[in-house]
Amino acid sequence: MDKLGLLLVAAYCAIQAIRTTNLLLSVLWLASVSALTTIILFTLDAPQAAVIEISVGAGLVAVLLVFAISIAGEETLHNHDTLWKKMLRRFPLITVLFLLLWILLPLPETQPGAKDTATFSTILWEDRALDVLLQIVIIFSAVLSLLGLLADQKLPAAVQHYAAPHPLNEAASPTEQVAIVDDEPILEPERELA
Amino acid sequence: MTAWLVGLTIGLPWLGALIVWRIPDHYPQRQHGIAVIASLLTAAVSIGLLTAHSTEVALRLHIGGIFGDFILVPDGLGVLLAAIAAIIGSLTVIFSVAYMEHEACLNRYYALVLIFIGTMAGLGLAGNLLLMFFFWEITALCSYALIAFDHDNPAAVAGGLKALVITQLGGIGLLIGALTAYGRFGTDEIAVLLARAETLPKTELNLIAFSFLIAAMAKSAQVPFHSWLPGAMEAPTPISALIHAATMVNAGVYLLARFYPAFEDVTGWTTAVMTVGIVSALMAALMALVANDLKRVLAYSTISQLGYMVFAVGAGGIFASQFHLLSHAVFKALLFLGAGAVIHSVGTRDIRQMGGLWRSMPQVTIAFVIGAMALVGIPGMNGFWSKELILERGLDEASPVFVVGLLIGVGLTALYTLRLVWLVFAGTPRFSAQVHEAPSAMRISLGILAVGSLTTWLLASPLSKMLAETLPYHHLHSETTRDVISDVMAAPITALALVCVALGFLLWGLHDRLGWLIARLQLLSQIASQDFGFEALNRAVMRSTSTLAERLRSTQTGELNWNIWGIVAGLVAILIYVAVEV
Amino acid sequence: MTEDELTLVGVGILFGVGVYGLLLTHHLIKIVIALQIIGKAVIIAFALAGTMSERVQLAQSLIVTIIVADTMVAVISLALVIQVKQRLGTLDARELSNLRR
Amino acid sequence: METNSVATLIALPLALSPAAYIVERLYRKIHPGWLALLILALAWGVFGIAAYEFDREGTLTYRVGMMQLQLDGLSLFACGAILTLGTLTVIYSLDYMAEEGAADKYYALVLLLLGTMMGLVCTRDLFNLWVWFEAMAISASFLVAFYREQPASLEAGVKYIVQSALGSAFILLGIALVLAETGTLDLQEIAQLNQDSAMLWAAGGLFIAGFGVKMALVPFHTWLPDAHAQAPSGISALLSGLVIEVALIALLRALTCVAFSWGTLLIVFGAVNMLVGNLLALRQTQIKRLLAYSSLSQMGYMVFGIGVGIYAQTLDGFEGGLFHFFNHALMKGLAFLAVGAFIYSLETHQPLQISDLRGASRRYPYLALALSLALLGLGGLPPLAGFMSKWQIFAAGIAVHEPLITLLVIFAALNSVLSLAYYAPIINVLYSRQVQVEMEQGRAVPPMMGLSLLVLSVAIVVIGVYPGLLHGALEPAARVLLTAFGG
Repeated sequence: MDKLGLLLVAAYCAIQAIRTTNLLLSVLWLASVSALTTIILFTLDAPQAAVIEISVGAGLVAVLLVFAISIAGEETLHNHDTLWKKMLRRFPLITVLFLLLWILLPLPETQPGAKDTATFSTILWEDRALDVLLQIVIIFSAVLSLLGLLADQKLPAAVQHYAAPHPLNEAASPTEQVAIVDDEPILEPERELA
Repeated sequence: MTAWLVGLTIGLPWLGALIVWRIPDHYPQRQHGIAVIASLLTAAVSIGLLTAHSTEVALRLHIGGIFGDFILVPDGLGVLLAAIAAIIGSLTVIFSVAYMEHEACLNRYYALVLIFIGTMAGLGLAGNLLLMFFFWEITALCSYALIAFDHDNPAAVAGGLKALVITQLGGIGLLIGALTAYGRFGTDEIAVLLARAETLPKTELNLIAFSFLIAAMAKSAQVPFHSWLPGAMEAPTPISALIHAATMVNAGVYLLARFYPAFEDVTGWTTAVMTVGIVSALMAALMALVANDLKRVLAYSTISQLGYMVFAVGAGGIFASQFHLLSHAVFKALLFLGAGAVIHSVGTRDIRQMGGLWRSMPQVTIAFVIGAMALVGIPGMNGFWSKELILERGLDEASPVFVVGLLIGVGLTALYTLRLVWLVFAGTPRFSAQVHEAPSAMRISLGILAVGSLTTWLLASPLSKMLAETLPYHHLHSETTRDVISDVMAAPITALALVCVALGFLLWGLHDRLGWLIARLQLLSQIASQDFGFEALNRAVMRSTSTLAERLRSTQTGELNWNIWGIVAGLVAILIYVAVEV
Repeated sequence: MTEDELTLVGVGILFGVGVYGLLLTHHLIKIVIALQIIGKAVIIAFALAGTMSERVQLAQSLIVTIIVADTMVAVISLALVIQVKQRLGTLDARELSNLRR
Repeated sequence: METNSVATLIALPLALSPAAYIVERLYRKIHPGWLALLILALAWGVFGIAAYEFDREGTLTYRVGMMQLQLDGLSLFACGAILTLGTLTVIYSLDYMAEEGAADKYYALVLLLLGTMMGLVCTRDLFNLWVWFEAMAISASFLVAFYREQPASLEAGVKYIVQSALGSAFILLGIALVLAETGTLDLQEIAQLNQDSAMLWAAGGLFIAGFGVKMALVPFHTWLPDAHAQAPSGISALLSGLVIEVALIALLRALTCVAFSWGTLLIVFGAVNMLVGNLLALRQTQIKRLLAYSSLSQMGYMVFGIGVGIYAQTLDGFEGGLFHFFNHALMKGLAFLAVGAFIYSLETHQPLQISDLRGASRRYPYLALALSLALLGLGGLPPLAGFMSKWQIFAAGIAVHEPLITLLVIFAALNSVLSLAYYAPIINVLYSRQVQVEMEQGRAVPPMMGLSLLVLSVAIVVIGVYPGLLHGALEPAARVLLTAFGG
């Protein structure tokens, strides 16, 4: 019953996280969902998972979100050039650091479950070594993607106005599929970035 | 030896196609030359194949798994089709040397024609259903590519697409039938289907019989699947002669004839086949009567003649149908090539803008008239003998209604043919272009075909013997040409048919004085000129499909949240299904 | 209903809230937050599955992997979101709908 | 048999992908693409050894802790398909991506993508299956949004990652249900327990929905046209030709542990996919988007075939579905690569419209032929590969001898005809005699691109004429599925 109660509270926090208009508040609500998750994991006899959840889920993810909000959550980009560029470069680095942290975390051992053949760390590091190896693959490809996405590259000369809907491919008659000739350019340059 | 002949009949033109495709447009002479050589060689091989006909499997290629073996059998029906394809094919290629002069992309044109010739031969010779379907579809593909050969002409593109889609729709019939047979027998050999058809469950045999009928109707342009054939007239005229008159459209008749023994006892099948034939013959004849496009008239007449052949199969006249198939292939190819010569020099296809051509192109006129006489069934022409055989068969086997229909058809044929010949060649010219006699390459083809129209009926005995010898399930008995002549001469219906022909001619002769009758028939003529509404039906189907597509496209809004709605809805649907199942 | 099943219902509710978030929010960062909420629900589901089948330790080791993968997804999506903001100047998912039809 | 070759096969591209990333920094002269090609060549060698061992010993296994990698007929077949299209794509990319930046990341991620796909088809552990799946999704995400300077790519990337994350959450929930119910994650152990409970049914439903997102089952498909159309063409080929099909195999693996009668549901999904995919493609004017939509309908044929296999316990259904998997990989790969070659030659930055290809055959006869072959093959015309696999699928359907299935086969065949209504006009445009000005000024197709296009074109024709060629590989693969689904 207590778990259900906790879950309902978590669900309430989750709704708040989604409904609130303030992004930072939203992240805080998410962090509280994470904290409640941790408690539920404890009550479900999964303390190690709980620790990781609180460190990664409530910690790292929340930090990342705040980062992202500080970079992207504001309306204009003009005044933050130097600041966000600095932060941007550290973004992957910080991610990796946090991940290393949990790997190195000393975790308390608990008794195996009734049908478990081994303890947590044996299962994780030996029985399911493949999963762990794959985590490395996942982290590696994520880091590559991050580097790719956030690489310090020349921004296009103009931030392009993208919101206006455009009849990209309106109907043509079926037998002769002729493309519509676009008179107006799809992307209109709107303002220059200094 | 037979294996070689079979392999070469299919392989030679394909090899030629490969070579000619590699020759760029700068060397038109080489393109023409290689195409002519390849097609002539094929024709020669196919004549050899005619003599090597047998019931035995000539080539067997093991494919494995569900695909079984690919089998080629040079039996009577098969070698006839292969020989027609190869011989008429070579004549059209020769004709094309003149007709397609100065055209671009000749390498593609000849490659496709040669691929078609090989494929058509393969279709006839295929001994298992998968291979048959395989060739069946490739002929449709070639037909599409050649109709749309002028890819800048929207009418050609639309016509090609229409031909492709409708014959493919029919192809589904062949597919379903073939697979049903395979599902029961575990093999798709045609001989097995013919031998063990009675052992099939009744519903499945019905399914096979009627789906093959649909396939045949689509391929042979029978009503209501006929509307692609007039559209196909956008193709270069030699293509119309080869594919849309002499060979590919025969595939449907061939299919029905080949499987007749298996389906003959299916309730209602023979009646359905005869009905399809008669209805097509009559409706197409009416449409030919009111059409003004030279090639379209011929296309409708092809539908009508194919209707006769389909009817003949339904009436059990396998020999009669194949005999008429042979005659028709020759005289219709002649007519189309003649029309091609006319169009080539006049520059229009509208018969209202022709007239008086006999003065400027007498040789073409003679050839065309010979073809027209064969089409009408003037005694002595090949079309006469084969058509009379069909009529005789109808009189013996079918109900009087059908016979009356057949006779009306004969009269209508005479009427529209005379109208066509009259408008094109007689009277005074209604055009301004300078017209010359056709070039020699064209005249060679026309001459050979004209001689053929006069003489191929002499082949009745060998043809009948070949069919009787190699088709064990059809229980045919061999007839000599003499038998055919005496049969036809003795049959009362021959006289009736000739009377109908005479009536048809008379109607055209009197058409100036029959204004009141024509006025009465205005409505009918209007309906006929609009394709009896089938064209509108096609268009409606097309329009509704594209409307549906457009509606569906608007569900792809591109909004992330909407997409998530889709995912959630899908999950809910699955879970509801699961809940019901549990 | 046993307690485990009740908890499972609770997990379902939390999952549902996350999906609700995906359905209704247009803000890209909040969409990432909604994905995180779904991730939490899944984690609890695994812990619960562990207790139900008496394989808690196994479940724990799975949860570790899930957390890592979920975090990586969050990282990449946030990076994409930042790019979107930089290049398109918006964080509204509704405006990211030029690829349609 | 216990052997290292399985592990080596999978580990090679994964372990060496960092090398592809880093190599350019160490030695300027070594291009990461060539290194990737070398790695794939090594993988081919290992694959050859594994295939030889499989041929002699049957299923190969490799134990990592308590988990096993297992190379059975199905995974061998799938690895073959993955390596084939993967290698050709890398060869193609050597020229195609030469002018784009980020070659290091591109090739490293392609290797990761290929490696994770091979791992995915080899795993025997339900949870591990998901981890591979997630790794595959993550390594594809950057590739989807590769042209990050283009707004459309970012949009596609966002949709891709969010929707696939939701799908993978569904899968996880399903796995949790299976774990709760059975207490184990080994696929074969679960299958042997042979339990039947509502929880497992629900898990199966969640699997179909979850993997359905990646497989682009309608209505989970909405991300696909965006992602496949926006990615670099080589990646489009991989995504359309492999990723969605591998997701299908993953679904089947997952469903083996809840092996109830999923046949009906899959058949229905297959039928819906065919129709919706075709209708969505019918009026499309952007060629890559059109191809992406056609993937939906092709996926429909595969799912239909496999659904029939499950429903009626016929080997032919499975074999047909897998055969179509392979053929579709080749045909769709060829189609995307050929379109990519046009994009490369025309140096266009706008989405390529069908009308942009007007008269392409005059300037690029071979390229136009290759694209035509791919399209006609997709439309199911002989003598091309797509025809034969469709034939097999239909044959399996008819052989069930049930009127409803027969009707669905007719429906599927009608859809094949419908698809010609959008493939054929493209061919008409290609062979038009009027030539676009841009087309005449286009640059030549580089040799590496030409090579991979040639190989694919030839393969399509050869398989179309001699479909028995693959029977030896397909039969064991289909048998694995037949056994797994209780035949």
